[in-house]
Amino acid sequence: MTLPNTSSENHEVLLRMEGVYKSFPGVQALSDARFELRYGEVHALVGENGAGKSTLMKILGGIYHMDAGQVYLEGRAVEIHSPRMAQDLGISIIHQELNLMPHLTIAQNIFIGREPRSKISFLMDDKTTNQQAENLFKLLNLQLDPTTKVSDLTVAKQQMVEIAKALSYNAKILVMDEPTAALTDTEIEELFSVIRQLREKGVGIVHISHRLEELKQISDRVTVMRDGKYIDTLQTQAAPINQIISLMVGRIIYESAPELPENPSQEVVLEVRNLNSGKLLKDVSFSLKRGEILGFAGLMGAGRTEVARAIFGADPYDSGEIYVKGQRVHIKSPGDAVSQGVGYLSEDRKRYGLALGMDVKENVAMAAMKKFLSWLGWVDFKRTAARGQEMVKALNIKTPSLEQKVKFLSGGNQQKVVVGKWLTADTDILIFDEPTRGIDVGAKSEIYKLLNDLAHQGKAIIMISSELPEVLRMSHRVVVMCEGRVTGVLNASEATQESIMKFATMRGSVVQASA
Amino acid sequence: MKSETKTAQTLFRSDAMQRLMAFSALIVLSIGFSVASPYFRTFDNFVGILLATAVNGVLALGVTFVIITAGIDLSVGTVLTFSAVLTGVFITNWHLPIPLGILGGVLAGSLAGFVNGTLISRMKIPPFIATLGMLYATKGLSLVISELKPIYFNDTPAFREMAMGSILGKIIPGFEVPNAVFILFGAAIIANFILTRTVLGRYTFALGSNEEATRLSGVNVAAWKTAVYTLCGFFAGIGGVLMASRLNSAQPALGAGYELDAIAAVVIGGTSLSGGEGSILGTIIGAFIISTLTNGLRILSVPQEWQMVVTGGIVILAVFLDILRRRR
Amino acid sequence: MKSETKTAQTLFRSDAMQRLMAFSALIVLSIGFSVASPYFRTFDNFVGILLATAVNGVLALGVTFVIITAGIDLSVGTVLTFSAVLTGVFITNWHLPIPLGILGGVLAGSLAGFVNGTLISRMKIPPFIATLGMLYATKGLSLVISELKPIYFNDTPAFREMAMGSILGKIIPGFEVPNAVFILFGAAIIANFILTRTVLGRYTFALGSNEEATRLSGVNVAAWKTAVYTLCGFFAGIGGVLMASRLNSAQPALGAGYELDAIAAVVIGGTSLSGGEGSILGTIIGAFIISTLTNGLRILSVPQEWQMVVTGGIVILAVFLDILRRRR
Amino acid sequence: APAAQATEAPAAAKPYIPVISKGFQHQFWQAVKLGAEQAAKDLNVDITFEGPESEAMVDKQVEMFQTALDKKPAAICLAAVDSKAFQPLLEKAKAANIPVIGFDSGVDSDIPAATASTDNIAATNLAADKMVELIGGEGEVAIIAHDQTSRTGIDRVKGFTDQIVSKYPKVTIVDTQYGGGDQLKSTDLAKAIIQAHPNLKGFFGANEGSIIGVLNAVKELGMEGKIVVIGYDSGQQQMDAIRAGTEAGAITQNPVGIGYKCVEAALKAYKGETLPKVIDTGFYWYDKTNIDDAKIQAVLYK
Ligand SMILES: Nc1ncnc2c1ncn2[C@@H]1O[C@H](COP(=O)(O)OP(=O)(O)OP(=O)(O)O)[C@@H](O)[C@H]1O
Ligand SMILES: Nc1ncnc2c1ncn2[C@@H]1O[C@H](COP(=O)(O)OP(=O)(O)OP(=O)(O)O)[C@@H](O)[C@H]1O
Ligand SMILES: [Mg+2]
Ligand SMILES: [Mg+2]
Repeated sequence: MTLPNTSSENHEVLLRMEGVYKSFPGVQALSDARFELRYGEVHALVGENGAGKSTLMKILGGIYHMDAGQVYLEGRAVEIHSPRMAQDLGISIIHQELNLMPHLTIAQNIFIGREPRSKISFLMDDKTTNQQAENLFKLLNLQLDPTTKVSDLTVAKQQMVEIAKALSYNAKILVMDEPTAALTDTEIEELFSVIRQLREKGVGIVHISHRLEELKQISDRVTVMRDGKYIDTLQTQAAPINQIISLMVGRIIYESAPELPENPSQEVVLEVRNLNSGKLLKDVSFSLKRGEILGFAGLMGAGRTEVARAIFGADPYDSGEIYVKGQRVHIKSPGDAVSQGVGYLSEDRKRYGLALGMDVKENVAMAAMKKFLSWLGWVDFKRTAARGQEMVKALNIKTPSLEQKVKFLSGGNQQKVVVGKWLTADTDILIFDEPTRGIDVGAKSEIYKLLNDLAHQGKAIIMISSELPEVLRMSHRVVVMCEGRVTGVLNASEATQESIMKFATMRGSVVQASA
Repeated sequence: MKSETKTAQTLFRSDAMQRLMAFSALIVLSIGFSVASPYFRTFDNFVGILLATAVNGVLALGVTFVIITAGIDLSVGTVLTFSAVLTGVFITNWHLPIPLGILGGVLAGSLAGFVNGTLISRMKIPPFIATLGMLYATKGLSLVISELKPIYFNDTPAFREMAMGSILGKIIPGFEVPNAVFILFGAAIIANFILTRTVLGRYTFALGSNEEATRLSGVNVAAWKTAVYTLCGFFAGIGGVLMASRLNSAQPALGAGYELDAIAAVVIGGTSLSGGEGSILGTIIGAFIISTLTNGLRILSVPQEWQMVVTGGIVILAVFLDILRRRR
Repeated sequence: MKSETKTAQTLFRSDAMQRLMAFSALIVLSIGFSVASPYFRTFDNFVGILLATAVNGVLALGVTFVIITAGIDLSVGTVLTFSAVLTGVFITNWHLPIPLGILGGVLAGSLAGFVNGTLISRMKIPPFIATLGMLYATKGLSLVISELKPIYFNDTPAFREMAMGSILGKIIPGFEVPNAVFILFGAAIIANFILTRTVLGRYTFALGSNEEATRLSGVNVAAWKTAVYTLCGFFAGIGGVLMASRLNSAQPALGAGYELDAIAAVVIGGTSLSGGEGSILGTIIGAFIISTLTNGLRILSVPQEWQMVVTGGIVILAVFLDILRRRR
Repeated sequence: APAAQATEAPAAAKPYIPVISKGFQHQFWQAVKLGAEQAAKDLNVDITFEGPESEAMVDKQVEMFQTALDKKPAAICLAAVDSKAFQPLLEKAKAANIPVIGFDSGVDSDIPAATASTDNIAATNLAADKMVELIGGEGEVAIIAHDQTSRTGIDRVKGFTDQIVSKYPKVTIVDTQYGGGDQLKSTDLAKAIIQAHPNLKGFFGANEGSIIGVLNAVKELGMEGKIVVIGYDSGQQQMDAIRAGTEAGAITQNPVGIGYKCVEAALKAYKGETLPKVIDTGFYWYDKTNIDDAKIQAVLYK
């Protein structure tokens, strides 16, 4: 593989996709999509949920076959029939969904399909495999043990493994489909420095993301898609974010959330005292008031998800007390939690949020089946469908019908279905774990508005988020965690990026800030 | 109006197509055999096929639920025997009234199912092992309880009438279709209702689709899973009573290997072993494919060893055609 | 140095603990029976148990691979018979040299496995159905080929010696452990080597862990999956030859139900039916648990019907203990 | 090392004789067991009785025999599913000085000291004669048997078929199928055969499960009296059918006698007495007319 040894100023075209069409049953995912990538360029691909970004890249990766269209690689027309072929052509993709083998180790995952062999060709050489993985991590500045099983990693670390794997191919083209969705700012910064290195080497990089503020940091050009169509390609530095957004959604939206109203209520609806769980949680205490949005900030692995799962009864905890509306409660299962009025929207929608093989309305009804029963336990289809329709409208879920299986929805729309499920359960306390992960700007602002409305209606909301601007904008108060401890609780007025980061990195000591 | 369209859609989504496919396989088989043998296409033989489907069909109904949850039940065959033996004990040995005896037998089956469900959902034993254990246990218990002897229903001719009499024949003389056939269809309708219209059915699919997500939706997964296995045992119980009525006796040594036929019916009917999808109509058609095939080959006097070879081939073919269709 | 620790870790991670658990179950069983009966603890009986494990153990080896890929093979029992019958045809009817006959039988098993694999990986037939079809087909073919009669190896006493002779007995007089036992251990060592050290083994785990991700990594999933089923057929073939040698005859009607025993051995040994994990050592211990249990209950002259009940209970218990341990 | 004397078995004062049959779940084998237990009581020996679940399971039976040998018994009674497959084990028994007595269909080897068995070929020859007589010397008949490969399955089908083929050219056997002794499967099987052969005049069921299937089929199709049904062995249902006239008659062996005689012979062999090679336990034709004779009643089981 020889790449022109030039910097990002090289204008030679590495990849061109033209007139790409692709349909799925009931959906025209792509119609006349176009894309161009140059050597040594970071090219952002943006669009609303379901715009067809992932589909276009899966065609490039040999996973889907296009109905019509043409792909040119370094000027040559190519047909890509299989993932293997794409690899051989120097195309490496980090998919939106994690694609790892949880039972295998990190090193085994990275080198799957091209294991270093020993002298006898059918024998594997695990030593070399691990060694090479370690070298790779050193290069990428990652703290990973190659022999750890992937199932023992958090989502964020799994994402890092995916990235490491993709980089290990030494590809000409690296496609990253929302690689940053599961990462915190520090990790994103590390990833970007790796990307910059690759750009220097002339690799063409496709970067799909809904975090538009990233575009300016990393990308050279940006292509906007809408409804499966190519809209425009802009020089990132020259294009204001608002222009990109309006191209994406085809209308003007208010990117910033409406002003957060002051929370008048002082009624504590949820109180957690001295929650301990193994090494993961240490003495976690906080309270949540009616009508309040309580942000949870922290670095990856700070234990925020653990807190949520413990409160929700999804995982057992060792000690601690939980009070709902002043009453001590013993929540032993998610069922108990729901009946106590606690809902939890998990951070990994595919694994924990959705019955992928079931349809939109069924998923929406899942957490509140009792509401959809007629006599003797029969399901009332009319009401189920009506509620599904309501949610599709309210959350603007892009789906051909209520009967579409959710596995066929785009990632962002799947997330909205999960939100719909918990709105339907209508619990007084809602824990949103990374609610806007993988969601486009339009939908994001809809969700912000929704959170506001819910708070306004008197619901109490915990919002776990790794996006600091979001936490700052959306929270009445912010709980900051580090290494399983609450290191600080900040009022909206005191919360800044700097103050949060200070507490988020306060390792090994407990300092209680003003509440 | 809108919801009607939706119901129609629900019925005729891809699943429906798939059943259609299995259905065409059934039709093709039937036509083939009808052309090949005049004896195949008689009314009596048709009734014979219906009757031969009854026991396996009822078993397969319950298995459908279990398989949709991505589970498996290997014990249905021996649980069937267990129910039959207990029905015999209740009616013949204890002289209980027939309805009570039947109820007792069906409850025994449900109880076995409940134990399966508890082992699986609360003690987290993999379904394959829990029900394999139950297979051995009920096989042994049937022999123990019956003292290794068949139990006859000679004192209670009404019991035999239950499955083998023909209410239809009394209404329309000449159409002597045994009640067992209607019991099968009745059970299928109930099963279909439970699967498509009740919460249990909804959770059956949800469990098979994503058990963890179902749990995190606040659903009491253990309880519902137990319910599914109990239901499977319930249908096995009905199968046992049917079998006892048909044979006018409870045969304690019967039932080994029945589970494979039941599972085959379910899978041929388009229910996926990886869970999350399936239908009762498909299962019934699957059961008919198996019994039509068996009957047709017998009618043609194909040597039994070749019957096996052909059955194997056709089972694979039926599923392959279905897969081809789905891939399109 | 670092990588050595890692190998050690790989060996003694949770899997190893689990085998230990199954192993303790085996020890407890053995001690229990030894105390209960003086006949159990004799050398002859010990050898009897080893011998009784040989066929099921070899079958279970192949099934381990299949189950790690999250597949299933129901046909191993009848494929075993098929191989045995073909070995009989080659050696007794065609008078081929014994090694050639054995090779032929093993190849026949592998071929059946290859067909399974092709149906599953290329035609996308669910493993349960493909191998169920193969179960019927090989059952029938064995009968057809043998013309419904056992084929005896009376002209070739050396064939019988293969499994039932004792090379060890010749070296250490008094230790008449039949070769079949060493064939089992040899096969297990090879299987373990393939599973842990070769690319095939790696892909076996990868397929069971996440097939789609494996495919997206550019692995030729269809080819490797076919290889796994072929390997399973290969071991079934060895099992068939062993069985034929042991019985000095190829019994065409044998083999039904063996698949359940083999699968049970694998699962008791800690291999998960949902794929991605498992070990050969576990499987071997699982197979020994089953045969020790059967032998012990027989030695104690427990009535057969109660043997079944106890077996069912112990199978469940063994797995439950394992689960308890893992939950901690 | 083999024991010179089998008596060194610990703790057992009474001689121990394991009886290994071809099955245990069916009534026939239960009747054999009854006879064996009777003998055990009369002769003051200990017995155990076991058998595989189906007559195809040679290997399971081999395993049982092996275990029995390990218990160092006084003698072993064996109804081998496949006697040739037992040759090596029989040699082992001989080497260990443990006498083996065959029963039921016998053991095809010269090691067993004696065999208490029914001549299945002769018995089914008789069934064929009766069948031809009852259908009036010509027409179609069919057979349902339990399995293709077991000794009794083979012999009974062979005895019946050979007799018809060689002696009665006007009678044809239109179909022979196997239902594994499973009453339900045999019922559906018999129905299909009757459907396919409307001129069928006679039906032979080669064991209890098979004949119950035939009887069910005839009943379900309303053909009682139109088809001559001949069975094998006894059992409540079959006896009822014979009394009711839906079954013309059946061959019965003497299962209780088989069980008794083989244990008796085993004890004699253990004590070193010489025995006749063959102990014919006999078979009987019974029908409505003689079913209640004391002699017949003595060999029937319910
Ligand atoms: N396998 C499939 N079957 C059916 N429809 C599909 C499939 N994959 C994608 N789609 C549909 O195609 C359209 C484009 O989806 P795609 O995943 O490419 O969107 P996206 O731009 O990546 O969205 P997101 O930002 O939410 O990930 C969506 O409407 C989606 O529902
Ligand atoms: N399934 C698991 N197995 C092992 N360790 C885990 C698991 N889940 C979480 N952890 C560990 O628990 C700690 C807390 O993780 P948690 O997911 O609660 O963090 P978080 O603050 O929500 O971060 P994230 O941004 O990754 O969601 C981390 O050290 C993580 O590695
Ligand atoms: Mg996408
Ligand atoms: Mg988290």
